[in-house]
Amino acid sequence: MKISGKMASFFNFLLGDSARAFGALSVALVALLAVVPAADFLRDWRGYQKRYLRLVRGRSDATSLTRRFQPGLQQIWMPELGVVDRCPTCHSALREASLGDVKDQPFRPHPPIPHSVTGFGCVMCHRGQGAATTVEEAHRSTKSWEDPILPARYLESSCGQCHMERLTGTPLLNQGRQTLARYGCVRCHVIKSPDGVAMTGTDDPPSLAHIGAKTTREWIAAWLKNPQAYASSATMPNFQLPDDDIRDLSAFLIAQSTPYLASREAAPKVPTDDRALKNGASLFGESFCSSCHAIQNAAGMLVGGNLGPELTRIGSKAKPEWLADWLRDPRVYDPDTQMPHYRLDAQQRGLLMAFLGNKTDPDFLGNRHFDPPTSVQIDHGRALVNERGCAACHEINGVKKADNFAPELTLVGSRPLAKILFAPGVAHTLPDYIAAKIRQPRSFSTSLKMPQYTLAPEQVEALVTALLAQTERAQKMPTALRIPPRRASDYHAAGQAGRLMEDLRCFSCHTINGRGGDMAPDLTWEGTAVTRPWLVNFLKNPNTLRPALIRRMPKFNLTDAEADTLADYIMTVYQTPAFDRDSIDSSRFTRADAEHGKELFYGKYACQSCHIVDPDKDKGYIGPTLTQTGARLNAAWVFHWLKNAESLRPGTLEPVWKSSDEDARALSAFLVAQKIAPQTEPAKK
Amino acid sequence: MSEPVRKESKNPDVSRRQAFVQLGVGSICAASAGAMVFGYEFLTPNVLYEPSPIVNAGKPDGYPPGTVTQDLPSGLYLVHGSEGLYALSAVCTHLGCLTAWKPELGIVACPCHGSKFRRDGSKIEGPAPRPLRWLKIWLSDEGDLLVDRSEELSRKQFVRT
Amino acid sequence: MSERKDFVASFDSDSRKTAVRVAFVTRRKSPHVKVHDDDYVMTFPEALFRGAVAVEILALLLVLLSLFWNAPLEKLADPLETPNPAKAPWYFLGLQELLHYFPPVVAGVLIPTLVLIALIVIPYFKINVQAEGLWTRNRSARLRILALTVALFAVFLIAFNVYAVLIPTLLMAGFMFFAATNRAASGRFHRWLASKPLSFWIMSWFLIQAAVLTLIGTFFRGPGWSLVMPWSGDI
Amino acid sequence: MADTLETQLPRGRGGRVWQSIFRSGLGDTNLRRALAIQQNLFLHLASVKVRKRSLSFRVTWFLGTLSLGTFAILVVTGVPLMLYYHPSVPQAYSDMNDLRFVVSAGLFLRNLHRWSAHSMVLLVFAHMFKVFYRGAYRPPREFNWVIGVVLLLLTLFLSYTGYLLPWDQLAFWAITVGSNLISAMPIVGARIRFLILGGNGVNANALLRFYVLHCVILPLAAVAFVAIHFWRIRKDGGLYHGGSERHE
Amino acid sequence: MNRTWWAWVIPMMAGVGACARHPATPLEPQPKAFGAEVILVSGDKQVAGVGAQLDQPVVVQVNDSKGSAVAGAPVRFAAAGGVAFQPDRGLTGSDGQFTTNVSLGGMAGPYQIVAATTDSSGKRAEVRIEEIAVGYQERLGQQLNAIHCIRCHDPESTPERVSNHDNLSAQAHAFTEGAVLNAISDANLIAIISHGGAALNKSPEMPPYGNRLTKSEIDALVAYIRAVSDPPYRPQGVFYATN
Repeated sequence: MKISGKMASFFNFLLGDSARAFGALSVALVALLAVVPAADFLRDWRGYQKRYLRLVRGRSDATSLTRRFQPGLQQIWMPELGVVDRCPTCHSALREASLGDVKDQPFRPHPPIPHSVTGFGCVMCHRGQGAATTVEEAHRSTKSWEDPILPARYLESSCGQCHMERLTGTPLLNQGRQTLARYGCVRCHVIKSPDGVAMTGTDDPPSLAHIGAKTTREWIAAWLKNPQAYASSATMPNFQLPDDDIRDLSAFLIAQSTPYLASREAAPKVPTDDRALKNGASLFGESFCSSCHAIQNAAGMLVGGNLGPELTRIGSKAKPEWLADWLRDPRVYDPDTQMPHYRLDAQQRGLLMAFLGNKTDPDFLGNRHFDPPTSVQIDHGRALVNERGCAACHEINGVKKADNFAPELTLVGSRPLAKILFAPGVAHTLPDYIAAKIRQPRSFSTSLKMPQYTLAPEQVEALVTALLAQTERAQKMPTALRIPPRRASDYHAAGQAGRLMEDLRCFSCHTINGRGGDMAPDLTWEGTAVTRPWLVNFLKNPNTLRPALIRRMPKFNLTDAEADTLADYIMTVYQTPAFDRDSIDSSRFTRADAEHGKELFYGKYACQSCHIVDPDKDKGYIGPTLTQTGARLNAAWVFHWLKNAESLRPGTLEPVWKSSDEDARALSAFLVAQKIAPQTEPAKK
Repeated sequence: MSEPVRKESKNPDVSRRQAFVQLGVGSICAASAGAMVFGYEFLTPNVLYEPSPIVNAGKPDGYPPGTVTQDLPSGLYLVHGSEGLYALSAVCTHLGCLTAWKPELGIVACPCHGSKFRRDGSKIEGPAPRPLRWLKIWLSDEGDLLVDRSEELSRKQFVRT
Repeated sequence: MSERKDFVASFDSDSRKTAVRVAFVTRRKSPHVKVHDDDYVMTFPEALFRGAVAVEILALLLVLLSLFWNAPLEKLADPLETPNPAKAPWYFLGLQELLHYFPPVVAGVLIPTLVLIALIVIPYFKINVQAEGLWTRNRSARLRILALTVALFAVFLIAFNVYAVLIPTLLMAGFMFFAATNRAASGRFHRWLASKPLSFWIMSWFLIQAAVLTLIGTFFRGPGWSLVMPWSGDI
Repeated sequence: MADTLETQLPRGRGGRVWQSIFRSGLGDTNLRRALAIQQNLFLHLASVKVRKRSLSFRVTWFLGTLSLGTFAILVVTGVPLMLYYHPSVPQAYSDMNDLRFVVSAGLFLRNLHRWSAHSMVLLVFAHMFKVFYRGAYRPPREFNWVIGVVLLLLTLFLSYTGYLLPWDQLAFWAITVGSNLISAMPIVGARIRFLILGGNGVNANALLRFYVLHCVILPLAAVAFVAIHFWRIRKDGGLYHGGSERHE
Repeated sequence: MNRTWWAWVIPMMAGVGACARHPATPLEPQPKAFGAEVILVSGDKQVAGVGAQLDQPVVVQVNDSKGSAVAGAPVRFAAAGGVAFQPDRGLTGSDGQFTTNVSLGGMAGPYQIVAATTDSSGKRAEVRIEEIAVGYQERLGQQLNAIHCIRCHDPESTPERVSNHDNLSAQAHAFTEGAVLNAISDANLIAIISHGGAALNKSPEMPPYGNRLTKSEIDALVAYIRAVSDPPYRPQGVFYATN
């Protein structure tokens, strides 16, 4: 009572009449207005700059650090990119490598990167709001800015905004882009790079036009139920179909299947005895089928390449008559397959069929059995094929590929959060949304069409990284700042040799003139490198050049004429313009040259650490065995190889020696003197 | 006139009110003065949207010996003289007009008031009080010529290639 | 200081019969007009200082508000992405709420135009100038008219499902009927209501209506203009 | 009280300089008090004397004064804000960010401008309702009520045109929705919208037009009408003082 | 007003969005048994990018005092610096082991993880596990290592890659051999990589890479070598900014 009375009289004193109120309120207003410059002076960034100066003070290079420190708001402005970056205002130590031991933000120095930190700005890579000078606005999602700092693990996605080609430094981005192509993502979703070209799939999904000739309805059903149960490495996703749908789909696919132009030749006799199985296995090995096809070994490990489908349970899938035709010439069934046309004779085919036909898994098919389909089932199957977009990947008779079947993902990396419906339990950030969507598409809605993929966590991370690179900024990037992808060339060799090379699918493994796979050496200048006799011999009977390699050149059983055609073409066409293969006459090498070369080989260059010249003494097996160099290579090639191997065969492991002319000459002399045909395999560990 | 007021001011209530009014008017004046000072702060831009003073002039190969190249957007002359490359500011030292290189005469002339300079920047004639400014020039790690337009050199400096 | 009311000045109720600006002295016999000089004060400093104090209080409040509450700023305008909900400034939200119920011609043009015209002509209509209680004359006839009007309007509103207008309207009508009841020993509130002219009722109805619609539009409308609770965080 | 108030004013202004500017000293006598009002360009719109009753808080709530006060704050904050604002797309939005993050006191000025604008709309509405319920629109003040309605409209337009200037989502869509209301008008609606926006949609032209309206045309109009409003208060018998009118 | 502590909290939160994605287990499982010690089974000394999940999960085992595995014993993982576990606690399985996926924090450098169990009396037993997060530069170095160096410098073979390490007369140092490599200065390492062994009177079996790799790539390799070194590399003395 007393206090309130006092208060009342106090207020009456202050505000009792207009003059006193005017005085009192004016003072109050001035006091309050004085807070405005004070608040301005106490902004976060000034506090950080003071802290930075305190941090620097105690260090041994304090003087130079303090001298380089620039007080006040710091701004990086890139009008051509529309980027305003004020991050260095608080991140004062970005360029101070001597503060490498500082672990607290905002004072950590930036690790070295191929770009100038201050010339490129921060938000180009890290996202966030560069214009902001408060912690919250700069780093997180706010009402005015949705794009928060990118989590460190997805940082490579930012490289992908300009760099469309593979970069050594961005493994995750490379893997993500490869996965997008390999897992058929881009067959449903359109993903365009900034130059307007849509990504294309590399997964080579098989045509289902003649599926009835290849396999049974039961297998189709079991496969649809769970593709990974058939082949753990299968890229086909699980569509999580109910059994009835699977029944109808398989009915439709068989019903739509047409016979293919099957061979009139009778199927080879398939031996069934154990010896045939064993011989089949060794033929499978000798033909280096496992360079492309994997088979699960007894320990459950996959052994072999992933270019072709896994063959662990092939016997449960392929009909024998189809397999016979396929082994004779795969092109008859599927003109587009990557599988080479092996020239196998009937007996060999029989052995392989015995081996492959034995690869069965009764558990996989179970005791599935279907009655002949009704037309209702087939119609339902057709509806399902359209609904699920099967034709986006597979060729199916009478079903056209749907356009815009799935949402375009060209700009998915800058999709506004407001437009996203998050599934329960998913953090409200773009990367988490994309990751959740890939991991379990149906958790967002059971009616979504997107199938369930079987991906390792790292693959999901890679995919998210690749998708996050699909931003508006990337699309609007000035052309001068864009590093376009190396587009696959559509090089074809000419004439008969060209047809032969297509038949043998050389480009599945070898790259020539920019087209082809990366499993085997680039052959663009192969004609300059090798001698014709060696080449002919190698084509007919490819022996081991690189002992450490697991994937090797298969033996196609070429005829003499075919080998000659190929060798002639390679020797005449695949010549480097850099030098003439006959420019060094090996007959002029003296014994002393070779002796000197030998010293260099074992001494200064220590070539034996990777190559073998003397099989009894040398052990290195990273590079090709050099025992037959004289028969294989010419002196000019060896000479230039020692100068700069990288320029002759991009991507080779050979170091760039830049040897002196004398050294290169001596080594060439020594190496072309090696003409022993190797018979003995080097001892393995 | 002030007589009655003085009398009244002996009334404590009145003098107090007077003090309050003076306080109020004083505060308003203080606020205005503060607003002036802070207005200066407000009017001073804290960040500038201006191109960087450091210009990348490209590779030295683009400037053959004996040539004068005017880089219009950056207001520079890149001169390859006998002693090497150097950079001159194209801004006239008189009143800041942009001068032009007259290849037929071999001089730099200012269109505004007729100042004329030699290719080393020294004054031939005209109202310009000083020769053209020599700017700091150096080669970057990538081999590009960089010119700092904000830094005038007191001594002549050349980049030799 | 001021004396008890000497007289009540009023205007003639029928402007066609009498000149407009004639005062009728209704309570006393003679129009004894007393204007004392001490009823006036000097504008300077009395009025000026009071005004200054009022503005300073306002300024204090606004500066405090500005120091601790930042003005909203959303993302850069994007013509391709409509935010949900897209709301007009708060003073138009009553209108936007009406748009939810009626076609744009009605809610966006007809109603604002009518309101504007009504506002402008207020001082030129006798019912507004008249200070007489609505129910002091022709009670039964006016009751019938009111009942009919309210009923018709209610049917119209129900047809359009405009409960946001219907409920305040019915409430207001309730008060009007309450004021119309003839109770001898009525309380102060009833007497006060009964003294209110028609213009008071119409304006109050408009004020309440505008306030209710604006509040609904501001605080209770979420994505897709659906009804949400203010604390649900969707507005 | 009235007799003593003038004595509270600071003195010492009898000098020639002061008199050269203000002519009359401040209120020692009623004459001087009257002259202080009469000889001031801004204050002379008001009458020299006011009824004591009309100053009581219960009568006025100072709503008119406060409306004018917010308008003054808006002018004082708006002009400096113009110095850091380019009415172009999308620069306008970056200017908002600069005001928020780098301009000294920019954030405060923007806040004050925004909240004052909202307050002004609220206060002007309140003023209108207060005038209505007080009956202050009655003759002879009819026309001043109409001016008041015009001022209400100007306030709304000022606020509305300012709403677009930040060029954020809030601004863009509020103006899009609002301007489409106009085109609902029969016959002329679409044409009027086209003229106001300077195009078929809310775009760079609309921003520039709204900027000019907001910073030049509407404020000038508001000043003119406010002047008329004040002048009419005086000419229509001074500030309304509530209760019954006493006729003089 | 000056909330400086956000400065490091926020980037870390951003760095490990994983934290937010996996809400903490609401209820801690009730232990069914208790062990005396916890030992590491697999998954230590892995190298991953900052913020990335380790390739292999970390597996620990709880043993009783006799050294035999205990099923149903409580295990709890903890680490500083924004390391995320999925899950971070639970009970050992029937084999007495507990497996968790680990995502490292957003900062390059070594991380220490503590796996702990309690015995019936509430006494704590723990094991410390080291993992390494690599930043951009180290990551690039890791890639280059996988292409050019690993065949000779890593004595372990994998199904995809046969090691050449034992075929050399001078044994190449594995990059984890901190005891040897930490003593070599950055400049010397760069010189050896650039010019090869022969030029520096070391084993000529080390070829020169100066013509094949750029300066920044060699820097990246050195950064990687430093990152994986065991014991961890501590730079000597003060070094100054290079730009």
